[in-house]
Amino acid sequence: MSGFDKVVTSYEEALEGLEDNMTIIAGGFGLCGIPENLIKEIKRRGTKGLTIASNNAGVDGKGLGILLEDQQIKKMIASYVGENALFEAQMMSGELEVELTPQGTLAEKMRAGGAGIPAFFTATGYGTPVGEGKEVREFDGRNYILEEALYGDFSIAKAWKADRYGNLMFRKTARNFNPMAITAGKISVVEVEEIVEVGQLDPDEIHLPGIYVNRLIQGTFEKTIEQRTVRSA
Amino acid sequence: MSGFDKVVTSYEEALEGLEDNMTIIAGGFGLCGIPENLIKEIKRRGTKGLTIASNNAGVDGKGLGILLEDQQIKKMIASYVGENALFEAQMMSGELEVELTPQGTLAEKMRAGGAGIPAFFTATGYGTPVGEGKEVREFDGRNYILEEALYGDFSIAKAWKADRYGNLMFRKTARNFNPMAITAGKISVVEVEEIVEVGQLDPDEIHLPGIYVNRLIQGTFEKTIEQRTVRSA
Amino acid sequence: MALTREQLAQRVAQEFKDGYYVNLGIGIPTLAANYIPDDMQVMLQSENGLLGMGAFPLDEEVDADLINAGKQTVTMVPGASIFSSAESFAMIRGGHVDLTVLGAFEVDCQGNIASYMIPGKLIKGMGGAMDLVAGADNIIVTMTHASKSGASKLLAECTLPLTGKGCIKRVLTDLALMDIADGKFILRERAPGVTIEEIAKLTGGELVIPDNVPEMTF
Amino acid sequence: MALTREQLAQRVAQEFKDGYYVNLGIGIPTLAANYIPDDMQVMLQSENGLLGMGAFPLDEEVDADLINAGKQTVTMVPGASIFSSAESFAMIRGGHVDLTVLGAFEVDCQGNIASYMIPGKLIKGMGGAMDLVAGADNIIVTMTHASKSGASKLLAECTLPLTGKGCIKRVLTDLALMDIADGKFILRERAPGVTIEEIAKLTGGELVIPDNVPEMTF
Repeated sequence: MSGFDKVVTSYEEALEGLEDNMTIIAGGFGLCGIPENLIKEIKRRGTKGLTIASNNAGVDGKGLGILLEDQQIKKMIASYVGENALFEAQMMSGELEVELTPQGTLAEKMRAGGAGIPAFFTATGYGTPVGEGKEVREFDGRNYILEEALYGDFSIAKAWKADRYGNLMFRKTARNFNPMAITAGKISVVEVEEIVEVGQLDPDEIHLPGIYVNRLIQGTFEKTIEQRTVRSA
Repeated sequence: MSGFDKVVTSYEEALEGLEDNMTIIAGGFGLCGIPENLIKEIKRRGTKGLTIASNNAGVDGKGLGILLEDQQIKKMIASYVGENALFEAQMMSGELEVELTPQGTLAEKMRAGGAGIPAFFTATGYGTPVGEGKEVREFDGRNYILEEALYGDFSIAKAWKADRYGNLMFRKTARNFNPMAITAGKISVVEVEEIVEVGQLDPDEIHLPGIYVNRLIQGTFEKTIEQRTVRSA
Repeated sequence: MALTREQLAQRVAQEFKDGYYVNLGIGIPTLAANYIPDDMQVMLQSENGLLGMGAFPLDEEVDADLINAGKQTVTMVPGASIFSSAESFAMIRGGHVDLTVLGAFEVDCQGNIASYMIPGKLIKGMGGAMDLVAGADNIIVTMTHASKSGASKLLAECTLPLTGKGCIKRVLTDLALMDIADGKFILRERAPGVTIEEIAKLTGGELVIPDNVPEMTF
Repeated sequence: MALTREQLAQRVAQEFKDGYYVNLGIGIPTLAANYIPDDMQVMLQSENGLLGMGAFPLDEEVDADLINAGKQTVTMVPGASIFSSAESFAMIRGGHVDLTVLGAFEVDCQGNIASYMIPGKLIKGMGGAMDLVAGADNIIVTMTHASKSGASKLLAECTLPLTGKGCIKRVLTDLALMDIADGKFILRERAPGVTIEEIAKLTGGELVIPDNVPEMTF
């Protein structure tokens, strides 16, 4: 066993230390590339009062949607929360606080949190409700707003393949928010489809180095498709 | 021919439009992964008054060092400029202006320039000569300085392999500043060791998408080693 | 006659140029991909992390790991590339996408756009729309010119919360193609058989009518 | 006896822990890699874009595309990864590296460090040093305790331009290991055979001497 071996063998162990009222940064876009088993483990644990930053909030009964069933989420930071009746009901009733954040700003806020950049300027959201209360500054004749980094007590993410050191490869558009989400969590937990021995991944082809990964677990995935669209031959 | 075919066949064509007093963002670390033939073409053209942002300024007679011989560089933005006697002489005489920039800040300023982030806060350089005259702000009890993005009229870079659309793969530590440098130039010119047909690169393994590349040329490279260090068997 | 959805898509496609990287929003913008001329190549960017989006997959090709920003299963064209959401929006925010096409509820003659939220109704979120309008220099908004009850959606000032401020320069409606400059709508083309008077009546903001306003051709 | 370069490197290596990601500066810090205990794994980060730096290559393995931050040809260990400079410093600045070891000209008891520039002499630049000291929580500075003429390099206040402000908590010199806290140097260990008096005489800033200051063991 090496000090760099990040593999844990149970989902319980993977989320050890997760407590009520913590902040979680989650990877995934819609239901694509979501850490579905880690989300199920959060449901099983019954952790409450969570703040979750994730592009979407799942759908009814899938993804982060299942954490709404027992009111485990206090606040969502997301760019798009449609397709989810329970979410809508909890938001309308005021049970659930929602901080709508433009998709690119959300991705950059996660990256910034992992990269030691406490804040950055962006034109996105200037002059809109997103910019309200935020500092505005002009650069080269254009107005930008100041956005701050996001940090998580935990981050949960899904990758395709990993070595035991936590070096990660993602597959197709299941990459999405996962790399940045991982970097922004104090304890980052990643579930993958396959774990290979160290040395089997080409160093040039690793999408995210294992230094960002604290715990790694191999899982099996449903990979629910939201909009199955096909053409005929 | 496709509108996405970025391949040009001469170095002259690759740098068409480069004029005196422009700003160039260059990839490379030391002499590793530098666009050596594009630098030679700049020398041949005799373009003067250039501002160049690059981690290093080459060495005497190699890399950006050759542009010092005919005083083509007005200003260098770099993190480390040792190992270059001509550079030292021109800097001391005041012929050459030098803006020393921490290596990580330089990389992030290039990324910011390509990513539509006009400025960001970083702790790097706070309380040092680098921070002088820059805005200081406290986040969560720590002081940070505001750094602005870098933009180039041109960027010049070197990659390993490309397809004709300019999708790029880099090799080992020759990657370094190249991906960010490419994104920060209005016209980005990339020289590579090999150009393959479109469809031959795995979309998951492309390090930088061709959207950032304006001109692509295949070259042959000296790849001078600065410190050849070996162990015995 | 007001343009059909298909005609709107066709007119959008006339804005394409060979070698353009294009982001198409959900709905009519997406349809425009069906009208890319044969002698032209356009590469579609999907903001969830794909450049080079292809057609919908055959049934046996469906891959849950390969979707577009509308969460639909898609394919990749040769020369496609995959990247993270941070990289995707670096590309968008940094102005590297040549053309963005998206829908809206309202546009005004200051170039403001409202497209993501109707207060009191369900708030679904802006997704990537705020980044897209802030990042692109070349944007076409596609929308109906007026509501079914005849209320203009091209206004002196947007009434709904904004998606972006001062960033829209071109609007294509079912009645007209308009540029926006200096606080005015400028009528550029009419839908076939639609009169300038009809357009003027249904346009809320100040409208400039050049001497020659041709009908669109398809 | 003042520590030799090799002993300094050995003492640095005692700070390593199994599973540490470490960035070692040029010179003595780099030598520390030779003293990683056999039952321990440490992964070396080279800020030009390599995590998992290995030994120097055999003559036939030399690859111009694989160098370290000192521009020396190197190899990679199994499990290594390659990334861009922006990613490398995201890693450093974001505090993901467990330990940074680097040299300095001066350190003061406020935790300031001066290491990159001697005005009037050649200015070579800070390279990645400013990012490294700003980004790491756990930093060891290695240096000689005093100049050859006996002038202390552990000062009440640095005289040279700073590389970082208030970021150094631990200094290893050829005479002593010291922590820095609350504006004071705290003597933790002595080089074998070096007295507390010698150390105190050569330390410029305020020095706290605990009751027990053991000799270093190797």
